[in-house]
Amino acid sequence: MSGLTNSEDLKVVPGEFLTGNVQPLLHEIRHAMGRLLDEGEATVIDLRSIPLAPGEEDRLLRELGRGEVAAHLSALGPSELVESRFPGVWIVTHYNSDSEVIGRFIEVCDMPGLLKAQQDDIRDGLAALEARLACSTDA
Amino acid sequence: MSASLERGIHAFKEAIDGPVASFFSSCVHCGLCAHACLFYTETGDPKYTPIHKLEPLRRVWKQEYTFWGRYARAFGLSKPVTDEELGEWETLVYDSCTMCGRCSMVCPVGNDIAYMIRRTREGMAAAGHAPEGLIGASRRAVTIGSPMGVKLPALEAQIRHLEQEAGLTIPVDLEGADYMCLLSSMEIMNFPEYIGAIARIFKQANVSWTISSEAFEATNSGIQIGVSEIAAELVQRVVDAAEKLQVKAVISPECGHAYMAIRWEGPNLIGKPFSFQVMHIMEVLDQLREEGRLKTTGKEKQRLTYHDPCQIARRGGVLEQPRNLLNIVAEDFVEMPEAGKMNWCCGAGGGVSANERADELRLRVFNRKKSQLDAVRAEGLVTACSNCRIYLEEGLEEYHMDIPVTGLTETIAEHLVEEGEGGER
Amino acid sequence: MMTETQLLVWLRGPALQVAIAIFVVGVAVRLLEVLVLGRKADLAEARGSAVAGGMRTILMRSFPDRATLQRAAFTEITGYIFHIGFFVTLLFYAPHILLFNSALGISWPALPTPVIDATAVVTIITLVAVLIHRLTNRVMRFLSRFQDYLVWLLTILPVVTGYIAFHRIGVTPPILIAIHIISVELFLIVFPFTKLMHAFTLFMSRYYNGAIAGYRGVKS
Amino acid sequence: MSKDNTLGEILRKQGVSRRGFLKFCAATASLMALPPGMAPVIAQALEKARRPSVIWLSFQECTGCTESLTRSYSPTVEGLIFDAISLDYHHTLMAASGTAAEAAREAAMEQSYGNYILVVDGSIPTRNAGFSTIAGVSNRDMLLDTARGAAAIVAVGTCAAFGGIPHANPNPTGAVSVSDLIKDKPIINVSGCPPIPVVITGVLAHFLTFGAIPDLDSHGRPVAFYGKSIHDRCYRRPFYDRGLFAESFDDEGAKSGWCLYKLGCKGPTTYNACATTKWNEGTSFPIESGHPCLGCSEPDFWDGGGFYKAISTPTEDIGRTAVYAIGGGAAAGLALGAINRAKRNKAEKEHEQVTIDDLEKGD
Repeated sequence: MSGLTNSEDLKVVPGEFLTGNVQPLLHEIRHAMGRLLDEGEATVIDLRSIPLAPGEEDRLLRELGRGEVAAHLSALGPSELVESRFPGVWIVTHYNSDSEVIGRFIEVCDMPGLLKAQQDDIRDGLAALEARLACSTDA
Repeated sequence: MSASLERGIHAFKEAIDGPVASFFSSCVHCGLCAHACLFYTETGDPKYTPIHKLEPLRRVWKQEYTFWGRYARAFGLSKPVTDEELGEWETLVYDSCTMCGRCSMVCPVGNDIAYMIRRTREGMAAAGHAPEGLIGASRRAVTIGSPMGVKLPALEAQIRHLEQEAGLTIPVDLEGADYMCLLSSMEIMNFPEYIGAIARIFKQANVSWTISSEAFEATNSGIQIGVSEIAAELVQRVVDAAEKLQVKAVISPECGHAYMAIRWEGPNLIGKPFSFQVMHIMEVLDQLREEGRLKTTGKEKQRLTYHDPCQIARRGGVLEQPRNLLNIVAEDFVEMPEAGKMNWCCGAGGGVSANERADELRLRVFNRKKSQLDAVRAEGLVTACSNCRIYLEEGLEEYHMDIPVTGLTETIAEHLVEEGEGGER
Repeated sequence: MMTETQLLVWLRGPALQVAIAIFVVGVAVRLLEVLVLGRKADLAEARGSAVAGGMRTILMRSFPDRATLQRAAFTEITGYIFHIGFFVTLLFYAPHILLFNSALGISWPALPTPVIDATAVVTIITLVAVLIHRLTNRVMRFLSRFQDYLVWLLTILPVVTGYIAFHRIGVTPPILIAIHIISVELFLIVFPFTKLMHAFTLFMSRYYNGAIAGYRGVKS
Repeated sequence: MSKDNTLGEILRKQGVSRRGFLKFCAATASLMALPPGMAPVIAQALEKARRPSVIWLSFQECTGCTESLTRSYSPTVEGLIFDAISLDYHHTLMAASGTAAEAAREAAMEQSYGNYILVVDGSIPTRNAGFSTIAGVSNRDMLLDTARGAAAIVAVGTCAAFGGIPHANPNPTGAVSVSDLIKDKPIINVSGCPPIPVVITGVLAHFLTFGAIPDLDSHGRPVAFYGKSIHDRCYRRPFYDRGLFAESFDDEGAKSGWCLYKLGCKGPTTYNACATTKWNEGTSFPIESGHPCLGCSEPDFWDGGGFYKAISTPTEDIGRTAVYAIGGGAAAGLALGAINRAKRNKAEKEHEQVTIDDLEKGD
């Protein structure tokens, strides 16, 4: 063996017979948007359960692109909730504290549930505010 | 000693050799042989499927010559061949089979079924299941010298008649002649013109020939009934006569199975090669034609077609000669469909015509030959076997078709240039 | 209980060895039982060459004459389709070539799998048609015995089970592959005891046929 | 944290917001390969979930499973799960050792007798108890003893599930799997060598969430993860279907990412979630990195006929068998042929002349 070939040409370059998961997924999103408009029904696609070939996930995300809203959530590690360039199609990515992806979903809905403040949190927030107001007189 | 099942089974065991074993190992029951057999195509009765006619021989092969078959027999799992079955199969192996060999030509795995029928008959005859007609013919052939009971005086009468009227010389017992001609009883009795024809042709071509008074009979009932000893005895007579007269070659006349008996089976029957050649009359005539020693004039005008006798053409190999000869004497010679090596049988060969029981079936299946003739709208039919000839005539009569049937040699003779006429030398 | 992996290992190992042994011994015995019987030399004066005639018939008997083709078109055509289909599926499917390569050491290029898949489908359909023909056609029904139907079944099973195994219909795939291998081994074991022997003896039969005719100058 | 309050309360005490909890449920749903829509159902169930005690027994194992688990890529979620469950006994992870460790185990067993989860990795030697013992107690006895009070047993790794390497031919220690010894307890086999970390936590999460064992296939493996074969979910399947195969590890086919069937891939006969869940944070899985699947989640995969021999190739030397058979067949054939020939020749010798008088049956 004449020395190690550099890792570049060992990288597996998928042949042109790509498995073509991107196209069907875009169609699935298209139908989900149709359902959202007609029946108001939200859809969530878990990208983890689809056998994506190497590089296909990136191609899908490039296809979806970025829209007007990009929300950042930090609870138990960061999460990104980004609206794609197709309104109503949200890319929700959860990371753990080492910012490794622990889940990536495509949510077709008016707004992902996680963005909404939750009743319990509001109650806790209210309690915290009341405590703050109660303890200092110089409002 | 009389015929018996044991002797039949014994003959079957003798009859099985490499080819028979290979054929039985190869049959896949595809039924194609039926579509080549006129006894099936004209009756539609599946029992006439050629390979089915070999069932008794097959069972003996399986039980005697295969490990699995012997094993099954030891455990009583196999059905030995019974006398009733041989009785049942008699009409299949004799009445509905002329050993024409068409099935052997189409079998996709290459089984030579006619080869096996010939060997099955050895067992059937030994078991006493040969048809009456054939037993009688064989007895007459051995005792009198001809299956039709023709004796020498009858032949001598015909010869005298021909010599006086046509001024021909028919040399009998001429030692040292080149050719010894055989005649079939059918020709002596029904078509004596054949003898006149060869006399005139040989005279013109100055061929030295003779007929032996001790062995003039060409037919051989032995190979039709399927008893090789009888066939060998009849062949031995011809060999003795030919050697006695020291001829160079024996000419087999216009008779199908006679050619098969003397040319192909003869040496194997008596167990040693002949010291002389054997030629069919058409091979001789064609040779003369090639050597330019056959001078003819004029041509038959009517639309002629040719029937290939199975034992001469498909099983015998004499195929081109009749065409060459017909083309010099016929203007409008046309081939029937499937002519040549795949021609259909007249239905009378292989001993069927000698077996009265089969007459009704034989005439029924003649319809196959009728459709060939209809297809070509022949006005005249030429053939090279007197047995075919007489039963073609009978068939045509049965189906109300008036097409004259003539022998090829006779047709050639009619167009010979007459002595002194100064035809183109 | 034998697990699926052990079952597959056993089927591809000892069981296949037994099947191949029975197949090879059986075929060898049957061929030699025929060849050793032999044939007496022909004492008549030859007109043509028996050997040339024999060789010629081995090849030419594969091509039916026009009249037979017309009279029995169905048998001829279906016969060709399922034989060719069976051999193409067996010999040109990539995994099968691996099998032959590891057993015999020789290898050859494969056909694309969709081609094999389509061929298998055509073969199965044709074989079903052949069975219907064998049940309905006067001559074939008359000739057919138990063995003809058994051999039909043993011939179609490997193709059907192979097709199902490839398309993973129904039961878990290892079982499908196991069933496929079992059907092939059954085919091999029963082969020497049935008319499947024609695959080998047809060459001898055609040779004898052609030799007998060639000796007499007839192209049979 | 006492064992009796629910997971919901624990999280709340740790200051995890409801939104954080919902994110946790969504991740767990994905973990358990459940449809995303199940997140609300999981949230409801998780809130009320009791904190089961877990005892982890390691027998004849290589600690690969534990490595795989602790490296699992969602420590926050793991951390929570491990906070949610009280892992009372684990050789590698627990601080205590020796008698103190055993004491902790006995205490855990008594305290939540009947509803703790027993997690086992490694196979159990049966030929001689001395092969593998913990604190003088043979693995076999410890397993039987601990299993009595367990609510369910999770056999982690092919060793615990089917016997794994120790069980491979010739199996010197007489190693057996958990389900060979325990017949009366629900056993979840999380096979794989090692199993995908997510699958381990997924099974624990499932038990935590629904308090029951997931539906299992014929080998006792959770259908959620082992229902489909690698081949069915492999992204290279289209190449298999087209018949495009890599012939060697560095030929054009391999470089273009074609199917590895010819290099011995056991994908078609192996059930696992590698092709979708993938390994190392979803980066890749054996086939994606160019190596054929070994079938590590199947019983006896070590003796599965060679890692680099395709499924369609024989596992014995067929060529040699054929050669011997040809020899044997030829000998037998010649012998039988000779017998046939002798019989035929004898028949010819004993031939009785058939004359024209022998053509009719004697009457």
